[in-house]
Amino acid sequence: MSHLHTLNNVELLQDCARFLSDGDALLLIEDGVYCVTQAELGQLPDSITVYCLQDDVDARGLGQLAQEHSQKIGFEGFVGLCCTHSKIINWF
Amino acid sequence: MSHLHTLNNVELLQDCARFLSDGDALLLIEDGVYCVTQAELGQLPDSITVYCLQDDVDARGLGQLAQEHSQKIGFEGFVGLCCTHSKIINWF
Amino acid sequence: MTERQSKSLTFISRRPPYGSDNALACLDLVLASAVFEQNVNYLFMGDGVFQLLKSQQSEGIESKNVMSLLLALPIYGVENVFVDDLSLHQRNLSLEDLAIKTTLLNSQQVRQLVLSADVVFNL
Amino acid sequence: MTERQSKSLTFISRRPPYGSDNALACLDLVLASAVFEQNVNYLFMGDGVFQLLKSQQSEGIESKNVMSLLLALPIYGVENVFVDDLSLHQRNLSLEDLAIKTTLLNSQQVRQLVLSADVVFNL
Amino acid sequence: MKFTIVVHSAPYSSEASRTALEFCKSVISEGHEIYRLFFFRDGVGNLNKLAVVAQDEQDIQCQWDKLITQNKLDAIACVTSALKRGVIDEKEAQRYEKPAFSLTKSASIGGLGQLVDAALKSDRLLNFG
Amino acid sequence: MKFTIVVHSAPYSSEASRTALEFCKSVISEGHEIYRLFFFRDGVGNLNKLAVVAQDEQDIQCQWDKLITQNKLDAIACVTSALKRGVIDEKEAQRYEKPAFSLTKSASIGGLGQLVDAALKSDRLLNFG
Repeated sequence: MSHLHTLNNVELLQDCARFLSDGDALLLIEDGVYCVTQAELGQLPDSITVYCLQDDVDARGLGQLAQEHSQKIGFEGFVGLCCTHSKIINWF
Repeated sequence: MSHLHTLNNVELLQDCARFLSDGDALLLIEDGVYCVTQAELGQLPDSITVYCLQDDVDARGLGQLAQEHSQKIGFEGFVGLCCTHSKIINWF
Repeated sequence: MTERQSKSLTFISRRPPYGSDNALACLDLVLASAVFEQNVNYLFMGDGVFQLLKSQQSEGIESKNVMSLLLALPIYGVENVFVDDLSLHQRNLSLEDLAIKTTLLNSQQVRQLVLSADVVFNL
Repeated sequence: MTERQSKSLTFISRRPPYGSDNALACLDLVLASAVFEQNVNYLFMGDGVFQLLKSQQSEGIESKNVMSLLLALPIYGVENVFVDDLSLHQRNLSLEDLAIKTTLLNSQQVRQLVLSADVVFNL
Repeated sequence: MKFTIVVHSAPYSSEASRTALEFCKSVISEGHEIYRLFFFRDGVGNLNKLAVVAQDEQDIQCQWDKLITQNKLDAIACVTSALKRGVIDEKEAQRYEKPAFSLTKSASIGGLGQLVDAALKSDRLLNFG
Repeated sequence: MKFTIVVHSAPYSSEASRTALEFCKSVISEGHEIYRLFFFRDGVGNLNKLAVVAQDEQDIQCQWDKLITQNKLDAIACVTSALKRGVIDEKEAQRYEKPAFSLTKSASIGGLGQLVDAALKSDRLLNFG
């Protein structure tokens, strides 16, 4: 079964990317949402779904960019992703 | 008068380097001593003196590398550098 | 040098607005300094430039809105607000993306600002 | 899946030994897990590989010696200790620089180790 | 599903404890179970009952306290983390002859074994820091 | 020379408060003056008198307390940082009806103005975080 990775720091994206597999979800939270300003995010395979925590995106004024590079979700969506993926790896 | 910069995080070396001037001292403390493993440290102009906090170097097993790229000092030396430089800028 | 009546205080704010308390701590310190009517300079560089972005809506994370607080700086007499051009450039940002009116400084000017200060707070 | 008797726990230690409490926190958790006689895997990657360096003398900073603590892992039954080859390579380090006996893993093996675990602690 | 949540960061200095708090609220409102909350390292600061928070700020400690109490959650402060940070309960205060205690009554002090136990018995484990 | 030292980090989770402590000891032993110690943000945790530290670990809070007391230093905990982290003195405990207080007696609570004052009146200012 696929995995959910959460990430709250842009500098960890490279390390995290080594462990992303087909069907995995990457959820950007807190300062991790600044990943939407990074070219590296666009270079992930299409088989990885990228999500952003809506409240964190809105706080930082990144709505437009986040929309282009990710799907915005709330905490209910976050809990849902935890259930539909067999394991969670938190990058912080 | 010249300045003393302290730095405790390798990732800040690039930002710090923008402010280093002839006669300045760069003191690596805590995890900043890992800068001795970085090529960037060797690229600083000779007019910048690089110091390392002895206890932090020894704890991390970096004695050899630190000797090649910096002067080891103790806390008394640290206080001395504060006195001989007109201002201290702490990078953390 | 001790007990000098006026000193220039320069604040470098290098962190994004909400993930840590660095941005708000720096701002609080700038405002406290303004009360002393010192020569206060406020420089945004590195990820600190994200504090200046338009359209920050922080109600969702129940935090003070850093952009709104920065907009109020002139009320407190803080007029010397600067942004590092290189940091904007590295993040593909321009002055048009910013809500806060600042003076754009090139690398040489940023250097000069920091090196000429009496005291530097670097957060 | 709930209440399963045995699970594999994989610990990724990514920080250097003394600047923060990450390294010691991860180690404490590894030792606590070993008591439960679970399948414990301990992987050093990123700056975490600095924990394995020879000649650490931490008396001067009045901290526990991370290297010495790691040397004692076999006593606690922690045998599966791995290091990421890429992280060593990026830091110009080789197995000869390390005080701790570990199994060198290539990127594919590191990936497999982490992805096959039931629970991952990533510090 | 059974969740265990580990909090590694202090409130106010990082956003992580608030994220953990909101996540826990949603776990419950979505009908799942929280097997254990484990406060590790600086995270023990979330359980300090002496905190006084200004009206215009979110009172993180108070919200954790409410969440734990209202849902009768099992909330543990890691003993080695808590004691050296001055987050102690009544028993520890007596044992070490400290004049007061600071751990909220809704939580208790425990060892890392309780985190490992939770990792083994939960369906999902998340770390926030 | 007159030094002011600002501590931004909590003890134990980062090495910075220990570095600050050792630096302060050397400032004094080298014959200089400490104008003020200012504990800001998570740094207020260094002044928590309820901490209980194991024998095999350095007791950072105890060492700050000794240094401040023996040298009669002016040590300030930033009020906005301290209150929300549960580091409060007797007066604040009474005002906010808290059952106990946790700030060491050797330090006092103060505002950021006291840090700005120190920046203006000291010859050298250092930040540790």
